[in-house]
Amino acid sequence: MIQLSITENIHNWLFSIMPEGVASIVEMVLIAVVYLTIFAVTGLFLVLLERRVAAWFQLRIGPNRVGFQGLLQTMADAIKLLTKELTGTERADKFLYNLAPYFVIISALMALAVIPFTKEFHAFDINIGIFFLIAISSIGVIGILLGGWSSNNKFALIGAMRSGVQTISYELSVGLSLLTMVVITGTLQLSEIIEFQKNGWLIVQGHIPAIIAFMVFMISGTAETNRAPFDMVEAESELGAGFHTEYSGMKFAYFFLAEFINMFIIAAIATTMFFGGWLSPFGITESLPWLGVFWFLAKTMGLVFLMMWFRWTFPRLRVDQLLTLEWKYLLPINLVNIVVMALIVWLNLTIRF
Amino acid sequence: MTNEALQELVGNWLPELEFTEEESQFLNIHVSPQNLHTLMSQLKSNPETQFDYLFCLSGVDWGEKLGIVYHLESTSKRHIVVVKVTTEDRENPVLDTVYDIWATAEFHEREVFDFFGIRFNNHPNLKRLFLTEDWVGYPLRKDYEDDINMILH
Amino acid sequence: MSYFSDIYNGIRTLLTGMSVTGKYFLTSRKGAITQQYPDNRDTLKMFDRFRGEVIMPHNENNEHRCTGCQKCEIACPNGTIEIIWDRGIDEVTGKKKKKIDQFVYHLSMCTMCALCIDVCPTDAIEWGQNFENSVYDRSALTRVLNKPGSKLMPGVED
Amino acid sequence: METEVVNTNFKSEEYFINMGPQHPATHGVLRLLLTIDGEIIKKVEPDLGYIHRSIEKMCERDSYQQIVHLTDRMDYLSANINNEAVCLAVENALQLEIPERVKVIRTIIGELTRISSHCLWWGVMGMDVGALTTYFYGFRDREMINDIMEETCGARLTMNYNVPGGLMLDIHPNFVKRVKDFITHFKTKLPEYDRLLTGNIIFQKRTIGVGILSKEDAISFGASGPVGRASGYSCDVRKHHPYSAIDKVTFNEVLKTEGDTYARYLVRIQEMWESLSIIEQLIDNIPEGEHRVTTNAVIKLPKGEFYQKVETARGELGVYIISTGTKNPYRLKFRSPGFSNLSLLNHIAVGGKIGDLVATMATLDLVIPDIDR
Repeated sequence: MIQLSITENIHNWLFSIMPEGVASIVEMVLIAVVYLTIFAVTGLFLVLLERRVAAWFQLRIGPNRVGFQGLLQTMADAIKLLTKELTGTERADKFLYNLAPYFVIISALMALAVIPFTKEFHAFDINIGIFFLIAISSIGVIGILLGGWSSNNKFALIGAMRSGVQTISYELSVGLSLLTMVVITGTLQLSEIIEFQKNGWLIVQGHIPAIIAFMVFMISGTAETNRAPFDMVEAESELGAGFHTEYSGMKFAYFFLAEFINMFIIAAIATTMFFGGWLSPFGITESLPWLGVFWFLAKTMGLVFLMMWFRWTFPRLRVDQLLTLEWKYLLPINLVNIVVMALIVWLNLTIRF
Repeated sequence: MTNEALQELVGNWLPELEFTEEESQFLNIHVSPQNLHTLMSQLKSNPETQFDYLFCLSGVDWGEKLGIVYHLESTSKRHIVVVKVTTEDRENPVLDTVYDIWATAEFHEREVFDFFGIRFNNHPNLKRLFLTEDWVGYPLRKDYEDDINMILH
Repeated sequence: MSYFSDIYNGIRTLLTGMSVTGKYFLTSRKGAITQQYPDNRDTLKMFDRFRGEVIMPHNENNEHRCTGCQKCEIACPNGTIEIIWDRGIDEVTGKKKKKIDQFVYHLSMCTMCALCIDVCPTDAIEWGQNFENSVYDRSALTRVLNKPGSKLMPGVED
Repeated sequence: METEVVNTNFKSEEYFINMGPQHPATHGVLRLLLTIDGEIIKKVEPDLGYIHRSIEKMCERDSYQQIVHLTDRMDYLSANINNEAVCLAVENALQLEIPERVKVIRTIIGELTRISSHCLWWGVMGMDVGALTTYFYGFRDREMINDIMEETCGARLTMNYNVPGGLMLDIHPNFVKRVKDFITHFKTKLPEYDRLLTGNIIFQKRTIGVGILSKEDAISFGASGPVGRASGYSCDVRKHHPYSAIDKVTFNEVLKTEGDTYARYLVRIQEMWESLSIIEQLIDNIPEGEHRVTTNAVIKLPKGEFYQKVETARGELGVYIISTGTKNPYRLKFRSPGFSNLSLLNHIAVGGKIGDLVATMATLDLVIPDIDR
């Protein structure tokens, strides 16, 4: 059996031709470049996918002119955004105003680093993976808050405040629903969690509480990413464009891309925690480890599609209903669920193959 | 209630009212500006008339006079009456508001003020509705002239 | 108990909504209601009463039916039509007769109310089906409807 | 001694926000000056006039045929019903005998217009509460009506199909078939509207109990159309002052008593069913005959005052003509439904959140050119 271990080979090769210090710097730069590319490509692809999926839900055709089936449409949009003028309000806090998009995009990039695409393709496998993800994903909201506050626009400010409220609340549910699954695995390290699922995906292992945890995670994950039906922050029929009202050109594009990358990250976490990450269903392609990327992306895209389906079907909640949903429904359910899960694990009622 | 019965009933309240039915499909009541508010509140509150629905309030420039035409309907009795009031003061016309009787009059009276320049006593928020605050003149008056925007043929 | 029935009902109604959009998603290939406009130009056909612009049909002898009675000009609410007319000698009767010099039509002012066509006694003007009216210069929207050198069709009277 | 300067208009927590004139939820160029405390609305003050064209002044110089086409541009979503209002007023003044065929066709087209307007409203209502897909479903069905209109009238939005004395053209030979096709199509799509939006829990939470208007206030504010009927106020002009062929058909006036946003929504949905049934009753029985009575080329109304009410998709439209016997009206006033419906916005939106205001405005179904005229 041939192990296709590309990353291992590159690592060995780099260290064989260079001194150790230089090699590790070069390696870091290489990884950074690779992840930036992934970031851009995923973002652009997801924007296109969203537009096509929306079109299909809405009896339209969607972008299909630029490139084959419109594949280059978002690329063209990005180029257009690059060439556009960067506007801003007069009495905006210039420093924070310019800083905000980078907060959002850097936090999204950092989260991307710990996502295990496959066994070999995993930039940053730390032993507190889940913990790191939860922590990082809430940093992005600082960017939104800064952007909304510093652009000196009341609509943007309302959007930013809503975002703060929303993230503080839903962070709890995201964390708790992931913790429910950690009860089964007993580890926070993402690669170990996936290894653990060789005996059956966690959503099967944990059966009822796992399914509940998955639903809670998808709902609160959608809320985390500020997507409809939880898009209070943008709420175009209420606030115009919400926190990014005053952003234009590439700064707007950063916010826009980050939203889609965050959606990808939420779907990727769900894939890792509930659907066995890169593992193929029933181990059908276990002999071909490099297919892991395919399985991982397929599952992730499936969940991304689910989130798009939500977005193009449901009306938006109101800001107080958003909080009611979290504090009255999701949080109590989650707390009960975590106890149930603990009981199930304690009584060894998990389903394992 | 028929127009005759209405005329008889309303005629008893105030002696100075004039009634016409010619050239109109409804009963017209002409009232002087001083008695306008009294008559209107009577028309609304009297159990016989119950005109609780002011469906049209139009300002009219009658030439030398400026006036307002109120179209009233009763939603329970389904009879209609038209009340007309005029003022001869074209420079500074003032009438009483009926905003406290029918809430819809607030906007309609602002519209009349905007286009005819009739001021209303006790109106809560009497300012230009459609036009800008610094607009000169009252466009729906017959003597209004605007060489740039108006094409007459 | 209403707490749990609320959750159940909520999820049920949400899934019902998703089934509606999901059905359209699956049948999206044949169900698109939008048209890819410039591509379907050849097959795109307007209804025969479509009001695109006012035209004045001419026959093969370069003759139109407009007598220059100016009824359309009076009927038009926007001053879209201007008829510049002249008096000429009728060849048959030898009398002086009104004839049009230029039938000027300002498309930019036209509201497509059809009053001119409705009022025309000789059916000289009618609706054209052209709807692609955009031009680069506003002056191109002012058109002279009678062709150069055209004259009144014989036998058309007010 | 220092004097403290206190701004009496604002409490310290309140601030002021400009919603519009370019805002997605104001559906046009309406400007709302909101006084807000956090997210709670304290005061709504509409600022109008951004597209005021002074149609009433223009009418004073136009002939009666020309006035009809101006009404297209008021409430452009129920253009045909607006046309009908002016035509009816002129015909009543001239005491013209209108053929039955014209009356029936006018009623059918009026109800089609109402459905088309409600379809658009439904799509936009969904969009205002955040469900963007409804917009396209609503427009899909509206498109069929637009095609019917285009085939018969020649235009899709500003038809100018009615003229004093009848109809400009007879109906197109395909008209009856197309209308029947539409009825079959729409009867399968209306339940879908309910499944997608009406039943949705988020939508119900967003609308039930929001923007409550009591019956007394509805009458006092001159609310009409679905806004009034949702408050239990029977205000359908078609019932109380029937015109054209509406007295030949049986239909129910949809009344709700809750008066909230959801009730207004349901009234409109059910009105679409009622309109469908009106069309069904008439479409097979269009009498033969003339489509137009010849009038003088220059219409001169007798001296006097004439008032005509019709029920547009938004409510009661009144046309008040004062004639001095010339070919132009001395004064022509349009009592537009949107104007009165807008005036109660401040009354029902105060105390709600920004999201509530948007949902409430969506069910008031404002068309700004109708308000600005």
